[in-house]
Amino acid sequence: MSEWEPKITAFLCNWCSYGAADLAGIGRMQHTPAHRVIRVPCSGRISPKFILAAFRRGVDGIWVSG
Amino acid sequence: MLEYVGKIRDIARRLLSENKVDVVIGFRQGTIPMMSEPAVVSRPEDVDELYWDYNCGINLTNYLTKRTDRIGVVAKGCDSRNIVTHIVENQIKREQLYIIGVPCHGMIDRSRILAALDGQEPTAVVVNDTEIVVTGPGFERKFNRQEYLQNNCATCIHRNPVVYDELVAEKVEEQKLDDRYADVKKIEAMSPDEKWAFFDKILAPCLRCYACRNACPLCYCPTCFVDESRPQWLGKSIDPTDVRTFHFLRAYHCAGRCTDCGACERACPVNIPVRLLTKKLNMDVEDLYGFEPGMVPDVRPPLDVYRPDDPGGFIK
Amino acid sequence: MTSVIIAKSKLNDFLASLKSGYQVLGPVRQGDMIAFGPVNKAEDLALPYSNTRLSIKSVFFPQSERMFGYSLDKEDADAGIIKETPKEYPNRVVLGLRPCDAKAVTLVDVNMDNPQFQDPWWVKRRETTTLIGLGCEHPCSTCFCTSMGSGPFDETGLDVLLTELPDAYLAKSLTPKGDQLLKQAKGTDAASPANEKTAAEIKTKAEQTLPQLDTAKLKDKNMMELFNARFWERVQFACINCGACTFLCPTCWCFDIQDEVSKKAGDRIRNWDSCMFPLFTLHGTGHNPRDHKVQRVRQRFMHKLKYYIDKYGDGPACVGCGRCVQACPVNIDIRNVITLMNEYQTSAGTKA
Amino acid sequence: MMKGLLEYMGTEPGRLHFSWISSAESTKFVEVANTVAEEVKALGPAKHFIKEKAEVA
Repeated sequence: MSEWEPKITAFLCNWCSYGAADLAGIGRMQHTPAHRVIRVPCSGRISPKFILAAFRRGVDGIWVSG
Repeated sequence: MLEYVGKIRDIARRLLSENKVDVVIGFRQGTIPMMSEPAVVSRPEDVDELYWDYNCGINLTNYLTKRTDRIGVVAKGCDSRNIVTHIVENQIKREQLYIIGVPCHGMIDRSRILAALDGQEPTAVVVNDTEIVVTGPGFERKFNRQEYLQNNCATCIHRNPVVYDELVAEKVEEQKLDDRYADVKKIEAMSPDEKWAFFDKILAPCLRCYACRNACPLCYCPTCFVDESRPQWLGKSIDPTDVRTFHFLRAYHCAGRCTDCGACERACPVNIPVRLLTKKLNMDVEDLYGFEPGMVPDVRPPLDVYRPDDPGGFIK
Repeated sequence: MTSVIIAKSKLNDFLASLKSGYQVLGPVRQGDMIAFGPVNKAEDLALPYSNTRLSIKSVFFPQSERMFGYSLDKEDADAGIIKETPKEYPNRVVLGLRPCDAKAVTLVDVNMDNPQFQDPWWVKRRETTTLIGLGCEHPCSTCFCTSMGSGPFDETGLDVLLTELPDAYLAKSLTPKGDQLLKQAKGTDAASPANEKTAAEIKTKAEQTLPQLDTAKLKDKNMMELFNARFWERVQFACINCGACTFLCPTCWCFDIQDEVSKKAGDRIRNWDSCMFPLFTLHGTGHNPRDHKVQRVRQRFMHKLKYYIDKYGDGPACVGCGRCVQACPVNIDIRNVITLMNEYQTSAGTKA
Repeated sequence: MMKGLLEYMGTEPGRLHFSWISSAESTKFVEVANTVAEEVKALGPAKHFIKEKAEVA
């Protein structure tokens, strides 16, 4: 690995951002591979505990998207 | 505040003998200086157990949760605000309560006085209008009362109960303060690394005894997140990351609900200023939502409702 | 057993000679508390002091301790095999602990080191640690050690007892371990009968300042009737079920064992636990035999003041250090509970 | 609020991001994904709040 790449946990809403990610894929758009996506039924499902749990396991960043 | 004692006992006696309430919850005089014990009285002949002084910093709302009887409760400003929070959160019904309101002069800070005494042991503590007179074997020390109030009392702007059925005395004048959040802002001005180191230092003595959590009237969940095992969110050792996770989430669960009653800080056996965390959230709730918890019984707390004008600056 | 004098001016010589053979721990200042920490010179000691906030037990039984470790890495030949975590047991001296703490250690020995079970870490730490107690000339107002079978100059559990004289410490060795330590130590002079006399006077005077609680009747109470006594309702009301009392208590020994896995390695860790927590007795089925606060509060007092006495014919499992009285956020005072229990009328007969 | 407290306790701003993207906004998704990654990358690896082997005796 030449350059350090961050690990980012992305909590994506099934109906919004996850759909957008899907559409981006269909459209063959290029974007960063840094995100590890976790699909949630709604971004309202996110509890502060999830965010801390992710940080505690050593991710470099977290992205919550509705 | 000693003059309140007679009045509190009179009211309690009347309520119990007229069968207006089943029990009265108040304080009993402590067995050591600068302490008092929450107490429940159910017979008119026992009301002389009730007491009130400058050491009643524990929040009595904590003892109301999910009770089903009719209760007379002695409440200072912060207690009354937590009673409101309890009513909003359906932990108690207003009709069950007869609130004996106590206009409060602020509680004295036992831990700071003990620290200032540096190992000398007080045997008697008398508080007058301006001074706290501490005596012990071979010494007498005087402390300025205002300076040695609990920090939350020194920055309190709701000393009078916000709900009550009866007051034990005339309302006291509320404090006018320039900046209640000076300590929080001092921390905010630090760099991330400094902040991290600062909190590492203040959380280092934590024993995970959960006195801060259990003294808090807001913490009534049947199972706390620290006790959950599927999944287990954090370890149970005194590993610094686990300790920090606990304190972070404990504070966060109080966001928009905390009345800064100071019971958590008072309860801590190792003097951790845990209020620095909840106070930051209080400040943010005030800034972002213009909300003060426990003031009005029919308004849901801001993190409990969605409004179109909620601040959304943090969303991309 | 020998007695020697350590002049306060020679305390540093004494310490220096101890340090050549031992790690020296003692009461040192940590923030606004006093705790057991490393002592390098006499000035490090937070003297005079009343007592440490936390008891001596963490010196033998740390709040969190790694017991075993294991690897979960499939490549590792030892994967899945649990191994004892190696530990060091240097020779240590605890200088200046209070006699009540030393007495408490002997009460915990009953659980940690008995013919049936020996806790290896406790036993090894006990073997390699020498306890030099410092008698209490001025006991605290919350102390009640003489009522609990201990005292401000109690010798139980100690290897050496120090008595503070005006410009020196009288050191009396109580065990072969203590004898050996004093023989090798520097900065000591022979004690005179006059010194011993002064020390005895100080001891008597200190003992007289302490209150006397009657505990004699606890032994003969009917356990079930005491268990069902109505006063528990009143005692428990204020309790918020935090663990402050149990964590500060020198005789509370309960612990919980947890596995913590991080990436491909795991640890089995034991942590102090408290009978005040609902989780302490929660079963896997979801049933909790001590589901209510009153049961947990009663357990703490009954264990210390009744079950221990009945089971071991000794005790009570309290040394009267007064820490829980000082630290309880809601002022539940064990002294009052002792009196309530002792005075409670039960029918005759010892055990239920 | 949560971001506020995390930053107050010493986590760098820029580790936690929130956004709102409709399922039709694939371009916005790509944009935000890249910005988030860049910001986190600029901060370097996370130092805090990571639970490794417990730091106990």
